[in-house]
Amino acid sequence: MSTKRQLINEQGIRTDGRGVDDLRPIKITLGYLTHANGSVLYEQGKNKILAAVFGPSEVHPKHTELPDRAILRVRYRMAPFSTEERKSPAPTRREIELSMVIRNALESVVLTELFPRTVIDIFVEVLQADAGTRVAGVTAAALALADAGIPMRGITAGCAVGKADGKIVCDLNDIEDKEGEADMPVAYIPTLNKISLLQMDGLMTQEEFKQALSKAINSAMKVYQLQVNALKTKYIKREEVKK
Amino acid sequence: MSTKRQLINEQGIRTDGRGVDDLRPIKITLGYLTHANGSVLYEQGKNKILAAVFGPSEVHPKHTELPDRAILRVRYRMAPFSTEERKSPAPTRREIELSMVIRNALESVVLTELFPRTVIDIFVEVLQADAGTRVAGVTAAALALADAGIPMRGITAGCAVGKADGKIVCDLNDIEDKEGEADMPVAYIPTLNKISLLQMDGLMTQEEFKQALSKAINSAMKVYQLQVNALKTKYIKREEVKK
Amino acid sequence: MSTKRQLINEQGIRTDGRGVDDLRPIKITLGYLTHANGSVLYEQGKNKILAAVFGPSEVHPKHTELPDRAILRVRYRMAPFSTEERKSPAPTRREIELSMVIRNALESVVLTELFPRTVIDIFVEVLQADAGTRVAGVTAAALALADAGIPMRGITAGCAVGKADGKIVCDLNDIEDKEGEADMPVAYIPTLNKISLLQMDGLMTQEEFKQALSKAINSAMKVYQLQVNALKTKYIKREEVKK
Amino acid sequence: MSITREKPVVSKILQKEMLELLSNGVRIDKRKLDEYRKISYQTGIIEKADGSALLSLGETMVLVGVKVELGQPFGDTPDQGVLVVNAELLPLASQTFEPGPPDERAIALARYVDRSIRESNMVDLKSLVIVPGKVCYVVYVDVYVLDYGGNLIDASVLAAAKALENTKIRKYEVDENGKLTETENVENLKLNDFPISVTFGIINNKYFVDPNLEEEQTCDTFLTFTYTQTGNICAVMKNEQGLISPAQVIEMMELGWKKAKEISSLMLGGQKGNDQENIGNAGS
Amino acid sequence: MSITREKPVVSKILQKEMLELLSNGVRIDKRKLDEYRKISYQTGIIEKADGSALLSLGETMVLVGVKVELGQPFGDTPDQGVLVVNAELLPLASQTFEPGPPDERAIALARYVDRSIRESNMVDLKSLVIVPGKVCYVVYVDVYVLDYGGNLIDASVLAAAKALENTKIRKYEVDENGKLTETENVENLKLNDFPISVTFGIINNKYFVDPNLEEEQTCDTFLTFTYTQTGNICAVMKNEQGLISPAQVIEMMELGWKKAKEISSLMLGGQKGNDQENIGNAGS
Amino acid sequence: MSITREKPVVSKILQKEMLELLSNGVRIDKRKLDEYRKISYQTGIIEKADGSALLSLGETMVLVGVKVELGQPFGDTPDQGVLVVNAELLPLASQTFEPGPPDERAIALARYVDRSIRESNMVDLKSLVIVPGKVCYVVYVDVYVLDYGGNLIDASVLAAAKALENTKIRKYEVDENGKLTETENVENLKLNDFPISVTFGIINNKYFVDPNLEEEQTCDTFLTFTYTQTGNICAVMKNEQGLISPAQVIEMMELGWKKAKEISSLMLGGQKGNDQENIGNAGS
Repeated sequence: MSTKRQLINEQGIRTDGRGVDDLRPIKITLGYLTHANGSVLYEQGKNKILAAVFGPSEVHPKHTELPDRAILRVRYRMAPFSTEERKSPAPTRREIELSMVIRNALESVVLTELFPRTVIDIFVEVLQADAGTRVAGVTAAALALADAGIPMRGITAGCAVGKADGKIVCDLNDIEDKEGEADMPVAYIPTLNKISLLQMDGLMTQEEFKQALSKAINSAMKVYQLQVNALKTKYIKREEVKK
Repeated sequence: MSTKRQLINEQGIRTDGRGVDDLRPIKITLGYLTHANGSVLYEQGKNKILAAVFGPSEVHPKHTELPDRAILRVRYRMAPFSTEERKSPAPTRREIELSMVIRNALESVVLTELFPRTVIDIFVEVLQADAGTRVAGVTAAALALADAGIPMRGITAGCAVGKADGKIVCDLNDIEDKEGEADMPVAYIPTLNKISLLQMDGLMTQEEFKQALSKAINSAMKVYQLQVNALKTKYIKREEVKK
Repeated sequence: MSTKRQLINEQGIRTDGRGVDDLRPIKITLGYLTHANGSVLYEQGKNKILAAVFGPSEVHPKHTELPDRAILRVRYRMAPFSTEERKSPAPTRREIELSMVIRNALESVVLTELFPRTVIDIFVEVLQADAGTRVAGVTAAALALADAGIPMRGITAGCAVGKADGKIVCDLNDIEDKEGEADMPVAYIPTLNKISLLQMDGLMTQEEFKQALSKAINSAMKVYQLQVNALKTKYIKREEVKK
Repeated sequence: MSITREKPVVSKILQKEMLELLSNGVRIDKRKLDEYRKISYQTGIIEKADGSALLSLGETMVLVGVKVELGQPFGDTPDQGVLVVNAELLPLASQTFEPGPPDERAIALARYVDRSIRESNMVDLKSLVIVPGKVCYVVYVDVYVLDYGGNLIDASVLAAAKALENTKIRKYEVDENGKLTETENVENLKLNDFPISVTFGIINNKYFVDPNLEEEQTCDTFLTFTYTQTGNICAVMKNEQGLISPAQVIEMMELGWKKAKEISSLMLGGQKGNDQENIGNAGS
Repeated sequence: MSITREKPVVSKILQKEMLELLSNGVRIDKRKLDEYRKISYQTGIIEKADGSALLSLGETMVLVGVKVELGQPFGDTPDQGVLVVNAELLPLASQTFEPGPPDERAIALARYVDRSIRESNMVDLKSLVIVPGKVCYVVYVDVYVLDYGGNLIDASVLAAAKALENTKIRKYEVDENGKLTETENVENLKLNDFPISVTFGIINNKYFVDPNLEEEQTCDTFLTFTYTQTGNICAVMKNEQGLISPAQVIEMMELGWKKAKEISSLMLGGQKGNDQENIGNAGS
Repeated sequence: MSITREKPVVSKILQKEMLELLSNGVRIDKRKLDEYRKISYQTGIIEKADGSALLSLGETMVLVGVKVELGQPFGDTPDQGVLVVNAELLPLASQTFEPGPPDERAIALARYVDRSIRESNMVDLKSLVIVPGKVCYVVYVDVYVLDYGGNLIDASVLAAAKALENTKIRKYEVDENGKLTETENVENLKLNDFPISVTFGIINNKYFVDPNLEEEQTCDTFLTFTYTQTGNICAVMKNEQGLISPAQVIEMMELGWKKAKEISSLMLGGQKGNDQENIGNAGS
């Protein structure tokens, strides 16, 4: 990563007008799909992530089931039209890695032990990509799981932080991701004070890493508030319908 | 499709000397192979289609069998040397589509309910391609099924019609297929008066479409007569051998 | 194969200083790996072949097991960095053929009937290739099987012979393999006086073929002595440890 | 290999009800036999695509993104650009869609959308050549099925056509040495037509338009016509395994054109200068 | 991974009978130990191929099509054309052949046919260069196994050789700037030899030529020699899992040459000016 | 699809013992919580590679081979060479590794090694351009896991770095027309740094460095830091499914740097003019 243009001006304002700690606008549309058991369209900046959940369902082939808990199957994919250059529809190594990284982030929060011998399918489709899609994907998957009524130890909120023009900034946009000095996606469960996904690439001093982790957690808290509000609103609506 | 040269002359004669309603010469060699349960070499113009049938057989893997009927497995392939330019041996999207289209055409005529929990394999190998291979493939598959003694509701006869130099013509040859204005493959079961395969691409008025459908059925009737003759001849020969 | 430079000089000395019947230096390191049931690093000239054996183990999927004996699974692969030009990691047709050729060579010597319904896995990894890797692979696999304690009818020893500058030479090196007139890999079980692998390509008269076969067997005998010594040494060491 | 798939189980009671209603000319969702579900669409929602449209047809939802890149014309058509259509039946659209590379259903869908666009001459392929035989635009049409509620073909053809209508291409200047320079100018794709597809479901010799999911699982077979704006037919496909009588094919062709005109006025109605949501109902 | 395959079941009674007959020097189909089944062939039957041959050997039938295209020489052989051999064990040839990409048996077959042609120097690869290092003919040999009645190797090698003999190539003119122009001239491929392969089946230390299907399913192992017209050996392969004694290898090599000469006179007999059916019997 | 894998069974007794020992600050193999197993390496053992290193870390053994070829820079970085990292979990390294193309674990490993090398700026990619935008060196780093005894990441990062340090590239001369001529000169790759990765295993909120196989099978999760020589962090990855508290992340980051300095002095100690075996122990 090499800095090519100014990413933060003298007033501390970023290319898209945000301050260093500001998140991009987030929009959550729960129940976006009709046929999935749970679904959400999650928008953060220009990111458009569609996540959906099926299950718990019977496992095929049978021998992959586990006697004491549900297995998770996670697929993360980017649409061919989601990026500046068209992406080939064949899965890339990055998509295979991120499918695993997202599954790992969710395994410990889903109460899989309640559904032995079943599978829970989680699909994360990036319809438009604008940096931070893996953590946006975890955020969206957590919402889709909640929408599907799958019990979890807590709601996972993801946000990336990074380094641009030597400063730690929250929720990188596409330019900052490409031209900044470091990218650090984090997924966090506020009610447990635990991290379920942590990656970093780029260059940071140890001091910067500490600061980045702290800012990532603050950002995740903000995302979490929006998740909770969206779920509450839907729950209240349902309750009202029942009356 | 754009017309580049004259396909039908002033006397209504096509590039290969046929009139607009004439079929190309057809040759049927039943029992062409030794090891298949039923087989045929079907030649129509320069088309050389080898079709063979195995089964009903046990299904592997077991879980794909159906409790109330046989499943069909159909593979349509073109030999690398069957076309002007060598075709790569890897299956193309066209071959995958046509395998399905041929299977769909046969599913309703094979009495699959007589053979629950079994599979009937149908292989259509295009050794030389000269337009209309999918319907020639259905015609050949129907003969191979009959040769294998698989009970059917009726014999399926296929033929393509199309539009060349603005006229509806029967049994397109390669040049007409490439340079004509429309191609319409049809498979028809005369004894049921039913269509089991119908596709069209190109441009036709609705009036032309009606005319084309009617000519397709007439052409299929001619193919059907040849199928019946071939099957009778073989049956009579067998009977004579028995005496 | 066309001769481009002198491979054997007037004194009968080859490019690497050997006489026509000499083998390259051989080094056998049994038990090279910790986790495999049997393993060996086999070096012959610049060849570095790592072979390892797992099993007999349970078979997955179940339906591939045999009721009366163990099945063998053999994989021969060349590392991307093992050859002059980098080899793509995807398996080549040559690697697929040689996996089968090596399995065929081992099937008749392993006492598979002692282990019905199990699988024995044999992996041959060419870390550096220097001609004759398939027979070095068989030699190494036989050692790994012995190291794993799998009972065999005899120890298989492999060696290639070939033709260079019109002479039959033993244990071709890389230059002789590429520029010589013929290559003939042979695997031989001295205690049974039987051949389990035999291939040849190039041009030989029938007389030369006879001579080549005889030289191949002599070379295999030399390899066999080294195999037996290595196994004895390890066995004695084990016995000493027991005391 | 194309292999018989097990049909999804539809309850016998529902099936019986469906057939009884049909014989009275009514459908389980109260629609008439010739009535489409509600069609609505939004265009331009994927900013990173050169064109896009999200279309819903009842509970079916399809997103089509178009990307335009530079490439080389095919050897046999040096004076034409290239059109590539791909379709993905996303596993989140239905539990019956498997993850993995496009299966025969996805391939057949993509190839039918391709034929509808190509044979209607919708996209003016000749206008996509920059240097004949050397450089041209390659138009990638990616059909993304997001929600599967029956009648994917009509939803996909309409969404693809709408996305192409929404597509902008960047213009290039070519100097005398054949060197390309990107300009700031963007233009709409040059279009000649707007294909409309109409799909029929057929059960027990009864036919009706726009089958929904439950109808689709019960139908014997399907027949789709694609019409140009002038009423020509540019593509036809019978789908699935059942049989159809020739007479009914012609009836459907005629009824299809009636429906195509209705859909067409809906699809083309709000086009000019409006990339926003556009909701209509071709039914009744 | 190469994995042990279950052998097809041959009835114990048949197997016992086969072995008893063999020990008396006779075979289940009444042939002598050194007798081939009937060989017949037709060439030029695939008009769209540049060369083709359909060959049957008993109940085995192999179709080979040759296509010649323009391509680039390999970097290490700039002065040679390119030869590519591919084999397909079509699933309609035998219920034991699975549909799908070529498995290890098909690959080994293709590679043995390749070696037989290449090492015999049959095709004059140097004559296939048009512009050294830049343009050459690429000769694709596609071996299509239509019916599997045992001894695929001999049938495939012979059919491939016969198809190459039948192959015509279109000539090109190269101007001083290296530009190619297609001419109307076609020529035969330039050939230097005609390889003949002879396969032995071995059971209980007994060997015989040209195993049929039932023999093949019973054999311990197989050994194939390919001979040039002058009696040199250009390829050898032991197949399947059994063992052979060195002395028997030499016996088979010598008997093989005797049979190769017989097959050769059959294969080359009716060649000149005759692309029609040509039936012969190399047996007895 | 990424699918939950069944964890290898570790006996309950062993697991219980492991946890009891850990709560006393000891490990089942007697190591301290911050103690690495023995690290030893050999470089240059694959003569046909342009660089190589065989590294063992306890019972884990990784061979890395580097090949340098000519290729083309990527369009968006015309002034940089290309680095490609691939990893193979060889099935002979562990019965839990399946033969076949790299699975998600192998891909994640390769991508982490790639990030460690790339983000540390170890390889000076700008020095690998020969003709900007046209020709550059492509450096292939193939990580071959030979024996799997836990902590593949650290072993792979260290072996890859050591192999790159061992790598020689052949120099080319470029004339004014941009034509390349190979020279006899070989040079070392130009390196800017030497990344060191440190992996922690975490069980029941206890963490320790360099998990061995049994520990790895019992751990809740893992965290890896890669450090540059000056103590910057250039890559981080949490692996597997468990959770970590933010405070512990920072503790591990700090302890990791302490260990990285120890490993670094071992890895760089015997470098100059010595391509032979080099055994050391970063533990204690």
